[in-house]
Amino acid sequence: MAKYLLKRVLYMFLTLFIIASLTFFLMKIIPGTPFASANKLGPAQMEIMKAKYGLDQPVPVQYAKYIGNLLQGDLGISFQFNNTPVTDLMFKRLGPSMQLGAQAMLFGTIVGILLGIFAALRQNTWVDYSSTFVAVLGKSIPNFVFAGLLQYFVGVKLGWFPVLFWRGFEYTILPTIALSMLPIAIAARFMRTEMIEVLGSDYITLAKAKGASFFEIAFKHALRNAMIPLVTVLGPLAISLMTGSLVIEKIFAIPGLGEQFVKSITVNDYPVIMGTTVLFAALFVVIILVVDILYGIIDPRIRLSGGKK
Amino acid sequence: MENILEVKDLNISFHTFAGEVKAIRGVNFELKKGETLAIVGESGSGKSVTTKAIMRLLPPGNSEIKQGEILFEGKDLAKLTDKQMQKIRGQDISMIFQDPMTSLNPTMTVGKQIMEPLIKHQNMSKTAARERAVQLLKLVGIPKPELRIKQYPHQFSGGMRQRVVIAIALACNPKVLIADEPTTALDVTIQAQILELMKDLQKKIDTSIIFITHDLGVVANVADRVAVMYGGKIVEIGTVDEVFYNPQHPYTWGLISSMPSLDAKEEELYAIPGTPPNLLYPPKGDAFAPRNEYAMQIDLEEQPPMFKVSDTHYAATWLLHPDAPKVEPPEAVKSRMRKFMGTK
Amino acid sequence: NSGDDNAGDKEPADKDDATGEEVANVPQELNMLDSSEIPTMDSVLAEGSTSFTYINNVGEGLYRLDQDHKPVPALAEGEPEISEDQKVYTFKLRDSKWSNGEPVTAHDFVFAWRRAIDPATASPYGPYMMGGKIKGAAEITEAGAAKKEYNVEDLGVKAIDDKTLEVTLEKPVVYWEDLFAFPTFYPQNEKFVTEKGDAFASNAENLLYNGPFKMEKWEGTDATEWVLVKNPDYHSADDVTLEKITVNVVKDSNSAVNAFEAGETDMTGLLSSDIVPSYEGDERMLTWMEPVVFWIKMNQKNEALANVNIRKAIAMGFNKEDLAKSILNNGSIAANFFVPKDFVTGPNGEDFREKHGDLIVFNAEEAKKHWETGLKELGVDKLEIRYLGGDTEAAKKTDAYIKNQLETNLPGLTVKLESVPFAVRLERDNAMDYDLQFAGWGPDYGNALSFTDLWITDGGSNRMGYSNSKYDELIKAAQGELATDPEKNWEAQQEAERIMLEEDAGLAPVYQRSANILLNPGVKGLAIYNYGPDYNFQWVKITEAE
Amino acid sequence: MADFETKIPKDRFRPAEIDSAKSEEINKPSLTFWQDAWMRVRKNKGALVSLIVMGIVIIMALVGPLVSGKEFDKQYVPHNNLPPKIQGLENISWLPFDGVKTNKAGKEIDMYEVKKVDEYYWFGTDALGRDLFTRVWKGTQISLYIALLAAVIDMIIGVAYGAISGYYGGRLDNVMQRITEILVGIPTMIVVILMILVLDPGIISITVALTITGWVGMARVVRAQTLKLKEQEFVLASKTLGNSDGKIISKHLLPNLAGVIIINTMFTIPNAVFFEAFLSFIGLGLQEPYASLGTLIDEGFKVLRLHPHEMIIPAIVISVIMITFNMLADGLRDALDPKMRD
Amino acid sequence: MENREKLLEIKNLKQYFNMGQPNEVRAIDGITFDIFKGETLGLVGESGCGKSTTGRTIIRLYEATDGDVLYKGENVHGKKNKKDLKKFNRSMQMIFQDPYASLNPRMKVSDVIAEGIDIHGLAKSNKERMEMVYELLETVGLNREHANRYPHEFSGGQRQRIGIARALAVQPEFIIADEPISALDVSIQAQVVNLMRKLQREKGLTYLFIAHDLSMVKYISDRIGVMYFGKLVELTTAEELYKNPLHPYTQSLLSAIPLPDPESERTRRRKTYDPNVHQYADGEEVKMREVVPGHYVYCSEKELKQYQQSYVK
Ligand SMILES: Nc1ncnc2c1ncn2[C@@H]1O[C@H](COP(=O)(O)OP(=O)(O)OP(=O)(O)O)[C@@H](O)[C@H]1O
Ligand SMILES: Nc1ncnc2c1ncn2[C@@H]1O[C@H](COP(=O)(O)OP(=O)(O)OP(=O)(O)O)[C@@H](O)[C@H]1O
Ligand SMILES: [Mg+2]
Ligand SMILES: [Mg+2]
Repeated sequence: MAKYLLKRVLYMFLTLFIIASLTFFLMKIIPGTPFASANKLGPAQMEIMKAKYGLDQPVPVQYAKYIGNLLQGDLGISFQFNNTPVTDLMFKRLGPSMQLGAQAMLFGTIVGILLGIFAALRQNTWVDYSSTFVAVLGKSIPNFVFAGLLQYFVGVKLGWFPVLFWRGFEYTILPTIALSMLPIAIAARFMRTEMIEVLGSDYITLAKAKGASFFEIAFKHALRNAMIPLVTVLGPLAISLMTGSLVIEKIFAIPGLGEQFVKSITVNDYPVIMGTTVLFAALFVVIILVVDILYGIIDPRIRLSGGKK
Repeated sequence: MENILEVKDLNISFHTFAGEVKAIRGVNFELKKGETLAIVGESGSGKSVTTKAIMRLLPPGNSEIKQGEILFEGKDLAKLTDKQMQKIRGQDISMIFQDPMTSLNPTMTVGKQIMEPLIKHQNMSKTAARERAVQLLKLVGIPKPELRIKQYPHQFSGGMRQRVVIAIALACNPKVLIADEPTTALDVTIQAQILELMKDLQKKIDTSIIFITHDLGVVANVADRVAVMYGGKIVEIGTVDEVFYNPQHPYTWGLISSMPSLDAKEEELYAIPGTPPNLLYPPKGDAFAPRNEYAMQIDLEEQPPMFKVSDTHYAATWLLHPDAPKVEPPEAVKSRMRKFMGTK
Repeated sequence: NSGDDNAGDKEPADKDDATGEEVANVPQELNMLDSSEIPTMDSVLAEGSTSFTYINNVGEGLYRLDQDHKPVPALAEGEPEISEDQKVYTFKLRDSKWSNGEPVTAHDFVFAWRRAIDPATASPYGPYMMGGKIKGAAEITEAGAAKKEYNVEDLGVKAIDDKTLEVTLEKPVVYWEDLFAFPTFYPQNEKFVTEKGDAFASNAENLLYNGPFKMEKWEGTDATEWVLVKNPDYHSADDVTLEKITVNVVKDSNSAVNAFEAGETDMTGLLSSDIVPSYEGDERMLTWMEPVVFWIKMNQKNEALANVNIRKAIAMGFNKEDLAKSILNNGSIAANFFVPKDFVTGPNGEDFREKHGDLIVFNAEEAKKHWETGLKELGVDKLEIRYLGGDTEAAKKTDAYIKNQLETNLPGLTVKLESVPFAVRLERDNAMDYDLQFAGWGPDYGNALSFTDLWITDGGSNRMGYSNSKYDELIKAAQGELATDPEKNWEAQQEAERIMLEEDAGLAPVYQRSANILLNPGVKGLAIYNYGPDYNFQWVKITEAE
Repeated sequence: MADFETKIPKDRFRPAEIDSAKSEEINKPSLTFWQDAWMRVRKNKGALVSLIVMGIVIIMALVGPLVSGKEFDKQYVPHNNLPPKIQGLENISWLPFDGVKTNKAGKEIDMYEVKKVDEYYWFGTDALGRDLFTRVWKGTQISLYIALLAAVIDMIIGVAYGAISGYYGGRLDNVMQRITEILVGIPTMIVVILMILVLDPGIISITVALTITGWVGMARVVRAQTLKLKEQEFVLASKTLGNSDGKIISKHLLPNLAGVIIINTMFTIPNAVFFEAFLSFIGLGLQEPYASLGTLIDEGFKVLRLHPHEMIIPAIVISVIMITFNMLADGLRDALDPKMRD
Repeated sequence: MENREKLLEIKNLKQYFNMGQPNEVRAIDGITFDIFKGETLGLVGESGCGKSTTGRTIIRLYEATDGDVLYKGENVHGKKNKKDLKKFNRSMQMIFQDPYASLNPRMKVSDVIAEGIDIHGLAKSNKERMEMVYELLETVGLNREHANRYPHEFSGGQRQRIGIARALAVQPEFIIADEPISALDVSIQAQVVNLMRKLQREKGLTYLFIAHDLSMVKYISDRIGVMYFGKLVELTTAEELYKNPLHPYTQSLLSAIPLPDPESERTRRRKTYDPNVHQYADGEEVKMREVVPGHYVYCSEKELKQYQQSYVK
């Protein structure tokens, strides 16, 4: 187990290193200037600015420096936010994004799982179709539309929840709902498929033969088994929710990473782009590891040392 | 002996994409207290469907009991509500399936799975149920049950899992135990152990067993009575001696003579030609007729009724009709019959 | 040059509106939204209007824009002493204090200005604002770029004593007052800055204030909420009524409107043009003309666009009125000029636009004629031209419209749209890698020169290869010898603009933008600026909304 | 049990003539795998309706832009932002096709009268006065095109990658798995945005971006399936006959992967459509004057309160596409599921 | 018996999976036996003892970890070049256990059967190819009409016969049948077994017949090998094995088979096998030894003596 974990962690670092390197070189191909006032600066001033951020040096030198700094946990300083270290920027913003992502994930998967279960239990009936409909609707209508509608109707018109900002739990409700449309859709779809499969398995028949009731079958026996494949998608999904909430963050004025990240891309704020990429990638590999461990918890057949089945 | 279970004129159909599959076409039998009834027959002949119907485990969407009654202690199971049926399942009637590898929930400890029916049906407390589970595991011969109870199915070998399944089935001392090919997936040595175990347990708790199998050897080993199914019907039913030593139905003949015996010297094995009937288009007459070398014109036109051979022995073949020509069964069968006559 | 007050017509908040009593029982607190974080509060590094706005509200320089947008002496005690050749300015400083109690001295100016020009600081606006204006600035930048020795002490700024500052210019500058009012030229306390080192200006605690407000809460550049409170040590603190300003960042215009509707804020950031029509006629919406002009730059290094007829055809070939009225529909007006309307007024008191109103107007027929002539001159019958546009929704719509117009009105023309992010457009502008480019310009000081000097041959911001010696002469004169002759200077610039547009069609102006915000009618006295900072809150009074 | 009340004629007990060749007869009609699957799909109401609706949407995408008689990029600014109006339906008051718009004060105004328009714009017009009916179907075309193109490339790369990785196994598999891990490790958003920045925005770069990461899911599924399949006895049989790896992959593995591939593709398609819409929102989508459903929704959303039709119509179309693809995928999965065979 | 032609010699064959990893499996661990031309060698043993692995390693589906497989004196596992391989592939074929998994569901029966014909270019024209397919179908008791159907339309027994036809298509001399009847109905098993025996008679085939159903194995085999945990523990003629099982494992195996005879079942006594009975000392050489001519048992020198004594009785 310890050996396995060590190996995994080593792989994680390798992955991160490759990702960091890839992003670095991609950054170098991206067109565009990182300087917001570039149309006002003369060539001499441009030189000075480049020198300050080390952009005047040959790419291999920049790369070596970047990797060197990265190893020390230094991600450089932002262009758009003058003189602010990228690490500061990121870690202050990470909290709301993570919270929002986690809440949406939790809410979304629970609702989605329930939808999926009912669809599976009532396969090819109106229950199934309407669950599919809801799930797909969640996926087909972009979440900014949901967010906008929620904000206007529930926030402004009905006044049930705060319209925007991030100042406490009640402020998180609307954005969470808006963001959870995707996990609802995914969880519901997945759950339906898996449930149908699990419900057809021998041990469910045996459970029925034992006299288990409808709900015991669905929730005690089938749910956990059907969850196993879902767990694999939940990891990456969680990441994409935490990183992909930019639209929601923008609409609800939430000080999160996603919005800042997209901004940094549009203004070529290289250090922030790279820092965020590395952070996301790190989160990702960690979550994948967590998922694998979770896997073992949910599915006792899978032992970490043995990999999957 | 009293009948604990009676199946009367059971007809079951499946509605599939291709059409209506008439899987069970008039099955009658009764199960007496404490006896073991073996059901043998070709794959697809309706053995599992019959027993699933008893348990009401047929897929709800596309199956239909067209006709017939399933009387358990006089109650028609087919007419019970889901709630009432849940009470009977696991409590009065329990079931063991063919594949021990897939019939346990992989994400639940073995102990929990055994305790579940105890808590549900016998209102046991958790600790009492756990104790009983340990006892049960011991009963089915699993060493160190206190430890094993906390483990997951994948930590058990196939034979041990089947023992667990048996333990679950026996948890509430059911009146009827249905075993659907409980040893087919197991090795002969383990099969032998499981068969012994079941016989032992039956003696202890005096349940009636319906035992489904393909294997005539297993039938010979466990059964008191045998029902032979073909094409959704029981074609022959009788005590184990009657069916083995005095079979009447040509299908039973085929079945028996296609098994090489260990001591007999090798000649060409008797093979039943052709393939089983497709129950989407059930034949008008005797379903076995197309494969029956003794088939008569009437076999193609009319289904044979059950002819009585003895009080306990019936067979559905026109050959038993007094007007039918007498035919010689295959040599393998004849030698058995001779032996049978000799012992009598 | 007097600050325009176009906002005045519509502005519900006239400075005299609020009487003392009305104000008395209303909390003097303003809740407002801004559309971006403050990238920096370091006046030396600041380069955007958000930074300038808050730096201006918590700091002060020699001059300061007043309520009428006019630079007036602030830290400078009265008008400076100006040398004969209009190059040396000697300022006397008034008594004032930093928020840590230390006095603001002439050294603080010297320190800040040197810091701003120092290549090691790599300030974007320092060299941009000083180069060619403050003596020695350009040389320091050149040397810095070439990695040669330089000395920031060569910059033409000197503290004669604690209270006297001497500034030497490279050449006379007409708009010097604007210059000294600009936040880049604000003072900084040397001791404080060096002490804080990298931490300087990183949050509210690491800043010193000498303006009407000080920051009570600002956690740093990425903060999305900050609070300004009245600065009791400000020299004119008695004139400041507002006690507290709370700002929240909301980037989505729709969301800002929702927040306003829900009563969560008194003032939104700029509204996106899609929203404006739904508030038409609503008194809560404040609309004003910005001196921001959008135009199509035509790269005259391109063979076809080097042809004046082709350029004229393009400049006249699209219906700007429809664009402004029906598509933008937010108060923006069609631009037939490049020096905006309502921006500067001449010595005679008339607007710059008064003399040659429309220089190049939409005329499909004319355009087609020019087009055909141009094509003949080029010896081709069709042309494909790239069109570098923005990637925002509004830009895309405008670009699509212009493309369609041009292709409809100029047969044989194919416009290939390239929508790219701003950063990419800047780079391609720099490299002159475009044929047509949709771009806009806003001024940094209140003189027409901030537009006219763009197009001198090889000018830093020209970047479209426009060159006309007559134009150059006129502008050079306006910048140089005519600096002291407002009349001639004015005429020279007007003439230059005429030549550039009417004769050369060097540029295809599209529209002049209007700005819209939602403002609680109870908020009076908000000063809106056209360049540098966006707003000044020092005269704001909150009255009971009716 | 048996009673012999009715006498049975003797001749009926003569031996039957049974054609021994018939004993092996199959009395089912001969159905190929696909015919069989199609039968199952046909029985699934949801899938069938989806298939029909999808057909209609595809047909509309193809002929829609032609039947309106208007160009998708033809601008006529005086007619901008008109609500929908359809001949015949205009008089049915509860249908929103009468060209009437409710203004802020709650008053209903016939915009066609106000702007003096005689034409009918079935779905109304946009800010530039372009006909939305044409644009919506043109957008559907482009959305479907993007989806299909992405799906095809996804299928090719994903299938090849997964099949090779799974079939050869061992070290190659290990390396290939690591590569996908890295690809997945970079958040999709980043990859896509970077790709779009490196290339030029537009259909091609969206497609390329989508395919860079989109196929990983497919590769995974195909690999897992290949791992299973390659142990199947028919593959072993082919090996013992001396078949080459290439032949085995193409003749034995791929045909048997077809089901999973199709199902997975069905799910890829709505993902691609959605992703394209998302890109539009963050400003990386299509170039004007082209529109996809994503860009239309995005544009429409901005003016939702003023001109709701500009968003609602494309949103309905995109939802219909997504729902039909998903339902069809469900149906296909059920139909192609080997466990469902009788 | 000794002078019969050896078709196949398996010498100290080993097959380890996941070598060097914690989950290493020694699926076969040094087995040695010969297969004579024209005979049927049965291989029995409990599930997982390595029967399939043996068959698959012989036919090169797995690369042997160690040991040799000599086919007509030529080492099968050394073969490298394509031509030799093809020749080998034609001479040795396999019939599989699962009639459902062994036929590609997406191929027509004719293509399934003709696969070998195509690979080895045995037919000159399409017509000839189809003729060959029809002939093969008839050989296995099916008819021409079946050629155009898909596997899923057939019953298990029919499918298994299609599998046999496929193997026969390349006219092999040696066929490995890996539990060819275990998945079939009792009534169908006889069809297949009879067919296999008929083919053996007609074509002089040699079989390695793997099964766990001992009654059928005895019926079809000339000699039988008993495997236990990757090792061959006993090898002798079918008759001999049933009459005189020597190895305790063989005895336990035989005692566990239920016979279709209620009378004998009532009286049957089962023996259990405990590997500890051997009590091999350290360094004691345990290997296949010939107890009586043609009867080999895996044992130590000491046990050999015991076996020989018990045999004499
Ligand atoms: N869910 C179902 N849907 C459709 N047909 C079914 C279903 N279950 C069983 N059948 C059909 O019912 C018939 C009887 O099946 P059953 O499972 O009882 O056979 P069996 O005798 O148990 O065979 P085996 O020995 O293979 O288990 C078969 O023809 C089968 O195809
Ligand atoms: N590809 C493989 N990788 C790892 N282990 C394997 C592999 N194939 C077989 N084994 C292991 O080798 C051992 C022998 O397997 P094999 O399939 O030869 O047994 P068998 O005697 O044929 O059993 P059965 O009667 O169940 O078919 C088993 O423990 C099995 O788990
Ligand atoms: Mg069954
Ligand atoms: Mg095997």
